[in-house]
Amino acid sequence: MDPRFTRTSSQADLYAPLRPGTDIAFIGGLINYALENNLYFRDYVVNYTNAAFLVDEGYSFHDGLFDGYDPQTKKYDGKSWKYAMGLDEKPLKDPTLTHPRTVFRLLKKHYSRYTVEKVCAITGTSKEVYLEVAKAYCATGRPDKSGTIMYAMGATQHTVGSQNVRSYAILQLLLGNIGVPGGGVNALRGESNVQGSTDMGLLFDQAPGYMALPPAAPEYANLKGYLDKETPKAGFWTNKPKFFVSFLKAMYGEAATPGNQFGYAYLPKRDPKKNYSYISLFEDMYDGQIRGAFFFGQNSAISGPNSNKENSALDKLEWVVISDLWETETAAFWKRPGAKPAEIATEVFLLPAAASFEKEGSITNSGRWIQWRWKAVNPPGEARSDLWILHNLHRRIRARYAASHATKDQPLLNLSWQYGLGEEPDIEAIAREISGYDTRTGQQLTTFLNLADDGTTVGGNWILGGMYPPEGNKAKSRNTADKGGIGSYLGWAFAWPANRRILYNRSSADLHGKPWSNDKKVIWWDPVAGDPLKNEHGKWVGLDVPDFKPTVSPSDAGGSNPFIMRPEGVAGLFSKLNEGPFPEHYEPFESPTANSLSTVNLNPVVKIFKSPMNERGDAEKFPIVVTTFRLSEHMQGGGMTRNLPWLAELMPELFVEISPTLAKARGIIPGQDVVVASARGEVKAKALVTNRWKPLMINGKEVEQIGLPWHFGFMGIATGDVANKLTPHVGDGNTLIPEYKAFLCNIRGVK
Amino acid sequence: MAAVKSTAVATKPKAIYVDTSKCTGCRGCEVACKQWNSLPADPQPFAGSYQTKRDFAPNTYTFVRMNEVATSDGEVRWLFRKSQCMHCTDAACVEVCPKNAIHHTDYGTVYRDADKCIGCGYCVNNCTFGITKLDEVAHKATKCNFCLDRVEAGLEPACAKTCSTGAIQFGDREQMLKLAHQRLAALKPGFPEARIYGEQELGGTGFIYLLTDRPEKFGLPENPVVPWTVKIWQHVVRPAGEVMLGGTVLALLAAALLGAGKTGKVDKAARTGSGTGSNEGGATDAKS
Amino acid sequence: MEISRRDFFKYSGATLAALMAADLGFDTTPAKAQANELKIKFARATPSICPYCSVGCGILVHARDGKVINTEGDSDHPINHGSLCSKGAAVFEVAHNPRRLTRPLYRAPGGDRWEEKDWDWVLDRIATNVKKTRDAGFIESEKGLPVNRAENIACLGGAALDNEECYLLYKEMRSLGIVYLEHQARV
Amino acid sequence: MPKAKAATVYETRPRVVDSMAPNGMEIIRFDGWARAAHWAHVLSFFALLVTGLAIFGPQGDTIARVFGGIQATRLIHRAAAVTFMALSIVLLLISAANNRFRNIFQGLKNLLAFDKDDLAFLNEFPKKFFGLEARVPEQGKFNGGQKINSILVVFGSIVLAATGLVLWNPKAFPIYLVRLAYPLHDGAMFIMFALVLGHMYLSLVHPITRKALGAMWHGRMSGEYAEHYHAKWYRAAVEKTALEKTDTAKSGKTTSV
Repeated sequence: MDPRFTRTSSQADLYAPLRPGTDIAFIGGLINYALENNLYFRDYVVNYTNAAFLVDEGYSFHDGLFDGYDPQTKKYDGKSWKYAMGLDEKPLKDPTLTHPRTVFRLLKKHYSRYTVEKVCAITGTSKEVYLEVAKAYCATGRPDKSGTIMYAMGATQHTVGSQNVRSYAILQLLLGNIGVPGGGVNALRGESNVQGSTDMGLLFDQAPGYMALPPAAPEYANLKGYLDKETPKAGFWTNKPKFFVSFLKAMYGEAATPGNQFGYAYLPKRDPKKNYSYISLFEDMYDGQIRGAFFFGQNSAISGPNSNKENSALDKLEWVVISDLWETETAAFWKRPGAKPAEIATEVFLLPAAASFEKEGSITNSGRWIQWRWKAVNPPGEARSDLWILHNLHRRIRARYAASHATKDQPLLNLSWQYGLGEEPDIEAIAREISGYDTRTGQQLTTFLNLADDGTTVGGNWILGGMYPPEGNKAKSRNTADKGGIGSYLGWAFAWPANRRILYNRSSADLHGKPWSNDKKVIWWDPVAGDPLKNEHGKWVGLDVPDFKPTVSPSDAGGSNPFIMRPEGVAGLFSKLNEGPFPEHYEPFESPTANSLSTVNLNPVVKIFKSPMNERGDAEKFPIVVTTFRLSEHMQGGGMTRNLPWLAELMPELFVEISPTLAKARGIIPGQDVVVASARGEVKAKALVTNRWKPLMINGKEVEQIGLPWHFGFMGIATGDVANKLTPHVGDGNTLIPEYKAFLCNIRGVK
Repeated sequence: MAAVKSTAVATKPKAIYVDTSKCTGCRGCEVACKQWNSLPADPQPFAGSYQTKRDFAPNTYTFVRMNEVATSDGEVRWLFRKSQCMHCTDAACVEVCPKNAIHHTDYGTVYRDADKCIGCGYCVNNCTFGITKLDEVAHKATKCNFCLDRVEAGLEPACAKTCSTGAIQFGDREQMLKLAHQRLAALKPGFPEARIYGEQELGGTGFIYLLTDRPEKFGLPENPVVPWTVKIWQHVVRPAGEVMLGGTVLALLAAALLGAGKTGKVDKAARTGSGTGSNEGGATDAKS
Repeated sequence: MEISRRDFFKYSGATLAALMAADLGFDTTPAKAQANELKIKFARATPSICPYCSVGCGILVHARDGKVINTEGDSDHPINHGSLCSKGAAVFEVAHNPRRLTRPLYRAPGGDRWEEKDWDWVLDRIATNVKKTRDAGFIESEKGLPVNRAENIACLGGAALDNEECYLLYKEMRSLGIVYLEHQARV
Repeated sequence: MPKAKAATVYETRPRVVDSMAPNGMEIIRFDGWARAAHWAHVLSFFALLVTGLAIFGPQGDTIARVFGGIQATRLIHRAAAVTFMALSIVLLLISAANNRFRNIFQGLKNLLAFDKDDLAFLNEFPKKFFGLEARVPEQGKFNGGQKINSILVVFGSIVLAATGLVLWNPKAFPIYLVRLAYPLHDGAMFIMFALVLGHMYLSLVHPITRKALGAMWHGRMSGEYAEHYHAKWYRAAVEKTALEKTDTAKSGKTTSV
């Protein structure tokens, strides 16, 4: 399903067009279809999800809003989004799923509003095609079938992005498609190591391993406060103290002692009231708050939303350091079309970086495989790896503070940096530190389970624990055997956590530990296996590393709780996000129509920036829906592809895909120059008139749609206008990921 | 000149099987071909569609044709076909090449030998599919040579190796045909017009296509033949010309020997004049 | 211009012989294909992973005398079994590309062009700027609680950096107190 | 032999010249322009033929080496083609201007006018050619064989030139025309080649006809040969000269070739 008929769609058995920004309606309809037609996998849903849990009486949903919404703060209090507890302080359950306040009933009631007619009116998909999709996909609810949902930024880059993905999770849980081969909710992420960079916590509120960076708030004043607040009472995350202390030991080494809470105070504490995410960062840069900036291999001038504003923000900087392989638009913002270099006082440093095969190191793909990259040749000229740049920059900055005894400089001076004395840092030492070792013996740990919270272990990133055991860096292993033929390839590289290839694979077996079906087996309970010396009477075995405590039998306590990371051990059909426990369809920030499911048009918790250059377009002036997309021949901001002749010749310049009816209406002929305008900017492109695009009937009105690739910019061989001049500075309710994929524009031919 | 071309009979016939029902037009094959053969890019302006290449060029041996085709029920189908030299058995280029620079290999493919090619362009103008191009600078005809160096080293051709959807496969010819027929049987219900192209055409081509629709929808002629002018040229005009030439020379030799007895003087007896010129020969005559 | 009969025989005989030889198609040169030498025959193949999307396809980089001479898919790799899309197949042009940056560049405030600098100069200058800016905007504590943050420096990137590089970046930037730490995962 | 100053001679009515020829008489067969045209064509034709053969087949490479490589050979082929075509046009114009155009059509008419003598010649001469007895009728200035030869040469040259131009830049012509040009060009080449071989044999080797070579060298043919092999033409020439002798006697000019 895709607003565009893409090259992948050309080989699909079934293609369903939908209006950008209506994924929740589309998937909500499938959820309803699966429930109405009893196609869900009942045993899986009852035992492995919180369907049978009863919800607190306070929960309610009416006309697009859940309970506890405060219009002033635009936030929910979420007080009653929790299970109803019995006298034994345990959640009340009704496995028969008949009680009206079971999660199952509430889910069924919530999505009963997503009838096929209503959904097709919102998404614009034809009923016949929609029913074919519903029938085909919901058929995977049988035990011996599985279906996978693959998605990319088309699902996430919306004001309801997080809930989009949540709706995939709910559908997959109802159909029993989580934890089984050929199942899952799989992101096709766009950068070679975006998974690794996210794992390493390069986000404002993160510490490596998906642990929160403490904010500046009383309850986080000290380490104990942080651990009490952040460590759940049940589930695997109860080990967080071991992971967090080991992280602090990795940060501050010798200077991290039980006495000073392992250097907890040294960690920067962000202002809880402030949001430092991508859009706010550029808003604050535009306001002059940010004086200096680093860009490591990121071309924000092209890939960031509302690029006119973001470029103007760059002008305000005192200094900026860019490390990249090419002179990108971000590096050349001071000479961008229309800029006056003389009036831009920014000091710009452009550092030549090494390419992937000109340096050593590991990267993590979307499947969590950490693979090693060997160095084939030296970088050209004086280019250096980012490792070299970071290492040598740190040593110089630290040298400047060497004489200081000020407390504000202690975080820097106490940072542990044991990567050799030479210019080239010892990358194996870094990998060992990340994976974790025992400070007493210097011995590499074999698993993150051996991490301790008493300062005796170092673990830079607990989820990579066990990647570098004593015998060597498992990221380098290249055994191509695939036991069982489900593509787990346990001997190839290392997957976090603990080399598990399919997460929550315990749910591929039933309550007795027997696979639901032979076709879909991953792990199963073998009562005979196990080491009698350790009085193990049975073990989980199979084609993948069990994502479960190996010796806990199905009948033991918690033996049938596959979702080990969640306190209740079962999956969350009902699960709290900022906009509520169930995904609800809301219209995008700029929409051609009102929300026909409720009177709430825009996601109620979305942050609206009331700052300059953030105008909001309306359907009168901008009647056409537009989505941005990527090409297989170009990559992100285009630096790595628009400078390559072989790729520049395949996609030489910016074009816009429009339907023949729209072309006729605007008098546009194929190949002609056109201007696409939104409330925030204008972009010139070539017209690609194609009948792969058709207007859709939305709530009874015909709406035209167009598509714009966003790789192009004024540098490189293949150049073109920056499509992101059009996109808004508005983001998702939870992650603030910008809404690139659905906004409004108008189009006119250029004579 | 040679009436009979020295065509090596394919002892180890290979083929590349292109399944258009799997190709997603990612054009990895275009780039891999340029990478292996070190061919520079030849940029063309945006031409109103994803397919920026309109035709082959001296440094473009292959490109993916992308045709948007409207179907009867108002939907649209996007047909992709990787196009390149077809490596025909009944190859016009092999027949017309005056320097024997293009010939069949043991694998049944058509190989253009750069050393012997003089860039005369005979193959360029007579190729059944109009694929071969002329590099006027290097005076060489250019076309896909089936990655012969890779194939001989036991490797797959670059395009077959890089194809991520498995649309392009390389192997022994009858194995590839077997795959094609299996796939055709599977596709026939959904695609009535599906067919195999290249099994029989032109005596069988090195590239075998599994087309999901009629050939012209993919930019291929329904039944390709070597141009009749090539046949006339190579199998009528040339042999006849050589025979005539040989005949003339023999006739002159015979006349010289038989006529040796005549004295140099004007033959008084035949006062009525014997004239000159054979039926083909002729005395000098100025253009009037 | 008398040409004796004998001369005539000599000349025409010679041309006849040549014609006859050509006639019968005795192609004197061998027809076997002399494919040129396999260019990667003596090269060292280094396994790497494609720098583009996050599927993580394996690429073999063939190099000889320190220069990349060929890049193609890694047939042993379980994800792509040797195949590569159009971007992966073009990695060779990342190695050989005159547009690659090879020297540190510096643009002075208000300037209209790049100046080439050496590493020592740029790293020193950046370190000076970092210290000046950090010291100017550092917030050591708030309401009596240590916060140790610098809100006037931001760091963006890098989803294309290795894990080890991301780890050093994290340690380096957090130790300076940076909270504006973001990258492509958010966009 | 005194150097004959070219007189304005009506091609079709040759003049008789006093000379020391054996029977004391010669007839002007071809004037200067005609001879110049012929020999120029011989040169460019042979250049075309030989360089063409260099391309024609694998064995041509040895020829190509003589011209400094195949590409030089192809260049020479093109240069010769240009001269060949240019010559034809230029000389056609000049000889036309010389003979005030009237003569051209007359010449062509003679060339193409086939009478019974020509046909008789065509089936008699081959026998004679191979030494058998044959009754060959009286012939005009050009016998049947020569007429056939001329036709084929003219027509062949035109086809070669036209198809050669097409082959020279194929992009400018529709593809089927280009593909047709190949067999035509080769076919015309074969015909012209055979013609030339025969023609050279008769004019250089054949014991009798080689005597007429002089006609294309210095332009004059012995009266005896003309009378014998071109009787009709010979008689016409003699009558014409007799008339002119009486005129010059009156005006006191000596007749000259």
